[in-house]
Amino acid sequence: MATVKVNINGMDVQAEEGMTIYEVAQSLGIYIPTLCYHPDLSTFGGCRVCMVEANGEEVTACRAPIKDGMVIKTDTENVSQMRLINVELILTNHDQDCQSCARNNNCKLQEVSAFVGVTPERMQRLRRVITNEVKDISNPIFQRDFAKCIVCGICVRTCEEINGIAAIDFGFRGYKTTISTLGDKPILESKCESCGECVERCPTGALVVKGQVIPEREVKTVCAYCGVGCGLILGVRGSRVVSVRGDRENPVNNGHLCIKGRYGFDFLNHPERLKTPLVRKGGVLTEASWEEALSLVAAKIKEYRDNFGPDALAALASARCTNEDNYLLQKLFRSLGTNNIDHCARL
Amino acid sequence: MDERVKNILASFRGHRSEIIPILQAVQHEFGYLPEQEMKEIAKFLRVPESQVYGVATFYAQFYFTPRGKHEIKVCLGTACHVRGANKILDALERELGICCGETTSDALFSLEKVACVGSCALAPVVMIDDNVYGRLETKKVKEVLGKYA
Amino acid sequence: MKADTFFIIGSNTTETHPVIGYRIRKAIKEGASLIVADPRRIELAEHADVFLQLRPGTNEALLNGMLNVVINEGLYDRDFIRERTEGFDEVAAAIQKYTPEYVAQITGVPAEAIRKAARLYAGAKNAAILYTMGVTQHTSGTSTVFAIANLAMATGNVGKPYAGVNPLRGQNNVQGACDMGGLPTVFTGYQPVASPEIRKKFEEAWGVTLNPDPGLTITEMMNAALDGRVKMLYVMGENPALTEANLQHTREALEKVDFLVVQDIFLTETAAMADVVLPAAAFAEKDGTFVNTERRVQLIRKAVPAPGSARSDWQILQELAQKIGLNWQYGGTAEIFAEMASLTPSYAGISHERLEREGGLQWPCPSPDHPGTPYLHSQNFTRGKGLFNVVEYTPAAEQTDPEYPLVLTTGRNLYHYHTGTMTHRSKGIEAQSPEELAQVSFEDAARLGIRDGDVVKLCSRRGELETRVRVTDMVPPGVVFMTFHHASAPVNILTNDQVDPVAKIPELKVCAVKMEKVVS
Amino acid sequence: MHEAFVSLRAEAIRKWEERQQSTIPRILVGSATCGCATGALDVITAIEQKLQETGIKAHIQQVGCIGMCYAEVLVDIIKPGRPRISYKNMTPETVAELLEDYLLNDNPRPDLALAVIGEGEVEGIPNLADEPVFKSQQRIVLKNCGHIDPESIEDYMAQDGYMGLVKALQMQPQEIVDIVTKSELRGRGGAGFPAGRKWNSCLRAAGDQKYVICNADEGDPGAFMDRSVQEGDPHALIEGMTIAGYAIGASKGYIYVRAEYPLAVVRLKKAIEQAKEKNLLGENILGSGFSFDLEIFQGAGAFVCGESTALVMSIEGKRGMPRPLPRPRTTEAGLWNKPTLLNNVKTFAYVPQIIHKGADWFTSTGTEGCRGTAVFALTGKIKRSGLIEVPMGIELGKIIHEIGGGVLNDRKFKAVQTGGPSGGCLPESKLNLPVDFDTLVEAGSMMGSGGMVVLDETTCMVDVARYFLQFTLEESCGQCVPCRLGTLQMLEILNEICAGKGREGDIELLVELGKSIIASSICGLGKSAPNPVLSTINYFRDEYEAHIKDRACPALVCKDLIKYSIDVEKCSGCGLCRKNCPTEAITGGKKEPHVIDQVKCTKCGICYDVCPDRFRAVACFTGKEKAAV
Repeated sequence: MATVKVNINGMDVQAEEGMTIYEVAQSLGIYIPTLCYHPDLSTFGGCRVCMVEANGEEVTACRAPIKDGMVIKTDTENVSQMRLINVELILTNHDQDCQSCARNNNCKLQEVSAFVGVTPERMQRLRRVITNEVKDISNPIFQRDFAKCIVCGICVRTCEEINGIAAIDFGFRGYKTTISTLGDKPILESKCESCGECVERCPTGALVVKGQVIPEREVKTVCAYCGVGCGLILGVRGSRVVSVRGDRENPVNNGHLCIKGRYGFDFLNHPERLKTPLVRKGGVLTEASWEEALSLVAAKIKEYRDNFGPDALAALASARCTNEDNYLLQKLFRSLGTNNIDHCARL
Repeated sequence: MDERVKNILASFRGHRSEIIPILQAVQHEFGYLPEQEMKEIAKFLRVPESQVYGVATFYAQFYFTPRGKHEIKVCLGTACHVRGANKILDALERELGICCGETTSDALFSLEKVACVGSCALAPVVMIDDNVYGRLETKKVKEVLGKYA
Repeated sequence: MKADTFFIIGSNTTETHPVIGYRIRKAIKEGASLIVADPRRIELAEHADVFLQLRPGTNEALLNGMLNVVINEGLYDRDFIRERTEGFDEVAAAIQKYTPEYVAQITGVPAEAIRKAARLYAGAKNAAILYTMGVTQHTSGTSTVFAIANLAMATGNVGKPYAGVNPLRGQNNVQGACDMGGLPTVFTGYQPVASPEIRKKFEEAWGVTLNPDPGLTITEMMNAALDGRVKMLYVMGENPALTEANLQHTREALEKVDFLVVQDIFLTETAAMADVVLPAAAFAEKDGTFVNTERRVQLIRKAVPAPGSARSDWQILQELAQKIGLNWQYGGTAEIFAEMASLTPSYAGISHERLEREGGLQWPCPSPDHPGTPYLHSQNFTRGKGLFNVVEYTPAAEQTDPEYPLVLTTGRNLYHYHTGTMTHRSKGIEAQSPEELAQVSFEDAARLGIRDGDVVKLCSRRGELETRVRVTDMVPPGVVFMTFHHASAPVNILTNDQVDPVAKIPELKVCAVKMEKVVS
Repeated sequence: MHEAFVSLRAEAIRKWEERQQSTIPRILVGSATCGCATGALDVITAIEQKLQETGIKAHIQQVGCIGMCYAEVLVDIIKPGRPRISYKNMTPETVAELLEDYLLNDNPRPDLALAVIGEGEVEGIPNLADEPVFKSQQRIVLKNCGHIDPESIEDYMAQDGYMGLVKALQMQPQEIVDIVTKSELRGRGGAGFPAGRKWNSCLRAAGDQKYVICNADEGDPGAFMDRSVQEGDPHALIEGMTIAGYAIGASKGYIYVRAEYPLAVVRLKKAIEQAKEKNLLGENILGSGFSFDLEIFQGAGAFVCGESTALVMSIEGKRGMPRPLPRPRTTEAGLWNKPTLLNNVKTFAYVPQIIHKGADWFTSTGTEGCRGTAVFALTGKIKRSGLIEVPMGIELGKIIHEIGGGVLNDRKFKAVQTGGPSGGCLPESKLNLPVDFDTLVEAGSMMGSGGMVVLDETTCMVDVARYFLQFTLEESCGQCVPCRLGTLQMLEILNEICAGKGREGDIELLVELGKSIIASSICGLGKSAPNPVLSTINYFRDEYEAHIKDRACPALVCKDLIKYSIDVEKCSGCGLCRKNCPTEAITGGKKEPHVIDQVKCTKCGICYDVCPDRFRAVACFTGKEKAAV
C-alpha cells in the first residue's frame, strides 16, 4: 500500500492510500462527528454530519478517499454550519425526552449534538415534526421506537451485511422513509432472528433492549451454547450478569453473537437454580449439606466398587462443562478402575 | 402459489433487475400488491422479502390494499395547481365522500393525487383510468363521475 | 471464511451455529456458491445454487452419486490423489453403480441436480464441506463420513485453508469433553486406554492402577444398567432422560440403576430421578477452558459467584475424590490444565497463562512456542496417506410401512439449546419458542385433516407423544420434523436407539411414525 | 448496406409523395395525450360517422402533438389541390359541420380555422408561419411532431429519417463523437452538460459491455416536452440512441419511461418493432456488423429517478436512491457498474439531424455557448399554452407575450416559473432576459427540462413556493437528512406563514436552511429543492412579509388569510350562492341580501365564482380588511 501525504487542519501527515478522510482523521485522534457511519459496515453517507472541506470542496469524510496532497479542514465555518443545521433537523424529528431514554449518556446523537453546538435558542426557531410515532414492542427482547429513529440505516446494513438476513430494509420514501419489514409488520413476524446485532449498533434509543440494566464491570469469557465458541463480554452489576456483548477481539466471532449468546444469560439468575445439595430421603429429594451429600456419594461408590467391581460404576462427562471438570471426572473414575466414561458427544 | 403469480413469474428469468417489471405485472393482475405475492416474488428473485417491500414502497405506482374499480388521479402539476387543481380535488372529495388516497365504500372509485400527467396545457386535469379530462371545472365534476357510476 | 463453494450436508447451520451461518450468508453474498443437502428446505436452501432435498437416511447414496459424477466426468484431482492418498482405484470401481439416475431413485433428488452439485463442488478452487448431526446420527453415520472424505480427497479439497471437511460441533465443549478423555476408550488427547505405554504414563502420573479394557458407551451403559451390571451412575451436566434415543428405554435404565448422582445447575429431568443432586456453578460462575469446533482452546472466566452453595464441578469432584481417599490438591483450574497438558502431547504447548496472554489456541500445539494448528492434514494425514474407503449405501435401520407411514427426523431450532435447561429459563428466548411445533407438510396435513396449530399424536414402535404442529413447506410430504428442546413433547420417546456400529451413535434422524389428529 | 437502405428510403418517399398527391381528402387529427384529453377520439368518431353518412371518401390519420394545445382538438384537412388548413377547438358538432361545408360545399370556414400550414393561400385564413404563435419558433426536435404518423417508420424515413444513422455507420466512432462535440450540443435534461464530453468519456471508458440509457422519466410537474417527442416522433429518439450506441460501443440501450406515459410506451414499442423489422435496429444493423438492442423500462413513479444514479438503481431493481459522492462517473461505472451513456430524450432526438446535417448546421442556431433550440412547455396563466421550440437566446418576454399571447384573461403578469421544482420564479423585470441555460441560472432559476409556467396577480408566490416544496418533499428519496428533514422543516414554516402563523425571523431562517440544504444534500433533487423558495424570497419578499407581518395574502389565495363576504348593497338575493355553497354557510331569504357564516365557511370560493357578473356582490378580503378584485 502506497503512502500519501495529506494536510489536515494545517498538519502534514502521512497516510495509506485507500483510506478515507474519516479513517485518517480517526487514526490521528481527530474527532469527526457522524451518525450513519459504522466501522463494521459499508458507508451510507446519508446523515451529512461528517462533512469536511477537502481541497476547498465539502465532502463526506466517511466516503471520500484521501488523495496525495489533499488539504483537509475539518472545522471551517461552512462545515460547522452544515453539521449544526443537519443535527438540528434530526432533533426536530426526534423524541427529546433524553432522561427517560435507555440510551441516555450512551447516545451517539447526544454526543454529536453536543459537539456541533446545538443550543435551545437555535432549536426554538425550528418547528417540531415527529413523522413517525410508532413503537414496535412485539419482540420480547428489544423494542423499536420510531420517534427516536434517525433513519441512518445502520440496522439495515447490519442485518444485511453482518447477519445476512436482511429482515429489514428502508421502506417508503422521503420524510415517510422508515425501517420496515415486509408489509411493515411487527419485527417479531419478520425473518428477524433477534440476534441483536442491530440493537448493539443503533446510535440512538430507537433500538434498545427491554429492561436494560447498565453493568458496573465487564468480564471476558466464552459462550456456553453451541460449538462455535464465540467470545463474550459479560456485563456484571453487583453479583448478577446483566448484559452480554460480543468480544470484538475474539477472532472466532469478531464480536458477533446470536440470540442465545447475547440474550440467553438470564437463566443464571433463575429462581430454580440449584443452590444446595439434595439427597433422596424417603423417596423425596431433600436439602442436605455438602458434607452429608458427598459422604453419601463417596460411601456408595466405594460400596459398589468393592461389592461388584469397578465396572459397576459408570459416569457421564459433559459436553457443557469445562475441560478441567471433564479431566477430573474421567481421572476420578479411571482411578477407581473403570473406563465406563462417556458423554453426549453423539447428540 | 396462486396460478396467476406462477404464470407471471414464468415469463421472467429471475434476475433482481426484473423486480419492478414483476411488481408491475402482479399489480396489473391483482390491482394491488398482496403480501403473499410479494413473498413469492422475493423467493423467485432470491431477494430478501424486506427488500421487495422496500422497493415497492419506494415507488408511488404500487398499492398495498385493494383499489377501487376506477382510479381517479387528480393532477397537481404546477400548471394544474395554479389553475385551481386543489378546488377540483376538494370537489371530488366532497362528491365521493372520501379523502384523497382512499377508496369509496362501494369500491367503485379510488381517489389520489399525482404529480403531473403531462397535459399541463389543459390544466386542470383529472385522469380516470386511462382517460384524461382536461380544463375541468368544479361544476363538471359530477357529470364526469356520472360516466363511471 | 473465504471458501468459494460451500457444501452443507446435514447441517441447519444458520439455526444451530448462527454465527457461522452469518459468515456463510456473507460469503454467498460476496459471490461464493452454495450446495445444500437436507431433507428439509432449511433457510440456507433459499440461498443455495443447488438444493438437494434428499430422503432422510440416504446421505451415503447421494455422496456416492456425486463422487460417481466427479470420477466419470474426470473432475478429480489426479495429483492430490496420487501424492496424498491411497485406495482411490477401489473406490472408483465400487462407485460405478451409483449413477445419478440410480441415486435419484434412492434419494429422490433429480439426477441433474446431483450432476450440477458434483460439478460445482469439484469445479471450486476451495470447497468446504460442513456437516453436523444430519450426517452422524444414522446407523450409517461412520460410512457417510467416509463418503464425505472420499469426495473431499478426490477433489483435493483437504489440507488447505478455506476448504476441507468441517464437522460442526453441537455443544460448546463437545470437543473438549472428547479431548479430555470423556470417552470409554481413550485418555486425554485420544490416547488409547488399551495401550500399555500410555496406561503406564497415566498410572505413574496419577499414582493408581488403570483398567486396560475399554468401558461402556452411554447406550451400552443404559443396557448394562437394565441388566444390573451397572449399579451406580454419576452424571455431570447431562440430561439423558431427554436426549437419549428411545427415551422409554433410557428412563427405565435410569430408574433401574441403584444409585444415581447428578451434578447440574437445574433440577433437570435426569436430576429429578437422582438419589443425590449436587448443585454446580454455571459457565459465568467458574474458570476453565472450552474447546470450540475448530479445536480452539479458550479461557472462560468467573464473572459472578454461583448461587447459594453451588460449586464448580471440578471442586465437587475434588472433594469427592478426597472423600474416597484420593489425595487431590488442585489449587485451581490452571493447575488441573497443566497436569492434563503434561500428559497430552497435542495440548503440551498450551497453558492458562498462555491463553490469557495470547487468546485462544488451536491444538495440536505440542510446545509452548508452537502457534497452534488452524487446519489439519496440511502436509500429511494422521495415518500418513489419506485412505479412500469403499462406501455402500445401507438403508436406515427402520423403514416406513403401512402402519408407520411417516419418517420422523429430529434436530434443533435457533432459539433453544439442547434440552433447553438454560434457554427455557431465559425469558426473551423462551417467549419466541415456547412450545414444540412439529413440522408437517401441507400434503400430509391435508391428507390427515390437520391444520396449522392443531395438536397431533405421534406414535412410533417405541412410544407416543402429543405435540402441536406447524404446517409448512419446509418438510416434504412423508416427513415430520421435531426438535428435542421441549420436555412436554419429548421426541426421543419416539426415536430409534439402533446405533452406528463404529461410532455408537443412535439413528436419531430416521424413525417410522404414524400421526393422527387429537380431537380436543 | 447502403443499397438496402436506399431502396427502403425510396419506397418511403414514394409512399409519402403519393399521399401528398392523394386524390381524396386527408384528415389529420392531433391525438396525442392532450388531444385525447380534449376529446380527439370523440371527434374522430364524429368524422367517421359523417364520412359514412355523406359517402365522402377521405383518409383519416392520427398525428402527434403539434404543440398548440390551447387549440385542441386540432383537425387538419388537406383537400386535393388545396393547402393544408388547420382547424382549432374542434368538437364532434363543429367537425361535422366543417366536413359538410368544406368537403361537400368547398367552404373552408375561415371562422373555424386556425391557420394554413405550409405552402399555399386560402382567403381569410392566415398562414401559420406568419402567426405570432409560430413566427419566432424554430423547430428541430419537434419538426416531425404533428406532421407525420408517429406509428409509421416510412413517414419518418420520408423526412430524412435514419439518414443520420446510415451516415454514422460509415464513420469511425471517434468521428461521430467529434461531430457531437463540435456541435456544442448540451444535454437537455436540465443541467446542460456538454453532450460531446459525456460521449467522449464513455467512448474512452474501458469495458466489455457498455450501455446507452435514455432518461425519459420526465417528472417535472409542468413539463411534457419529452412525452410529445416520444409520442409524436419516437423514431428520432431510437435513431439517436442507436447512433450513440455505435459511437460509444454499446450493444444495449434502455429507455426509462415514466409510468404515467402509457401512450409513449405504446408508440415506442411499435417504433422499436418497426425499426427491427427494417434492420435499422437489432442484430447486424444494415449489414454493418453493429448490433444494438433497445429495451423499454417503465418507471414506477419516482421523480428522483430522473437523477442519473437513481435511475440506474431503479433499472437494477433497487430503491431509486442516488449514490452519494464521491462515486465514479456514470460514464465509467453506471448500470451494473459498466460504462453508461445517459442522456435526455431531446438530447438524443437532436443527434440524427446533427449527424445528417453537420455540426455547423446546428451551431448556426442559438447563442454562443448555448447552441440550437430550447423546447418549453408553456403553461399556467397564459393565453396560448402549449409546446414551443425557440432558438436559444430568445427574449423571455417574447415567449410570453408574442408566442403565448400574454396573460390569460388579460390579468397582470406576475412571474414566470421555469425549471420546475428545481427552478425559480422570475419577475417582470427579467422579461428582457435572453433565455438560455446560463442566463436563467444567473437570474436564480434554471432551464430544467423545460417547464415554463406563467403566473399572474392571482397567484400567491408563497403558495407557489410551498407547492414546489411539497412536491420535492414527497419526491425526496429520504436518504439524506437535509433533503428529507430540511424540506420538511421549510415546508412546516411555509405552512405556518400561509396560515398566518409566521414568525419574525422566518424569512431569514428559510434562507439559512435553504442554503444549508443546497450545500449538503446528496443529489440534485435536494440541492435544488430550496430554489423555488429562495427565488421567490429574492424577488417577492414583500409577499412573504405581508403574510408574516400583516397576516395578509395579497393574491387572495391562502385560505387562512382570506375571508369572503357579501356586499349587502350589491346583493340582489338571487340565491345562487346559497344553492351552490357546499357547507350551507350562506343564508338569506329571496330577494334579500345574503350573509356568509364565517364559522361554516371553508373558503372554497364557489360563491365568488357563481355570483353573476351583473351583481359582483361577493368579495374577498385579506389582511386589514383589504378587499381585492
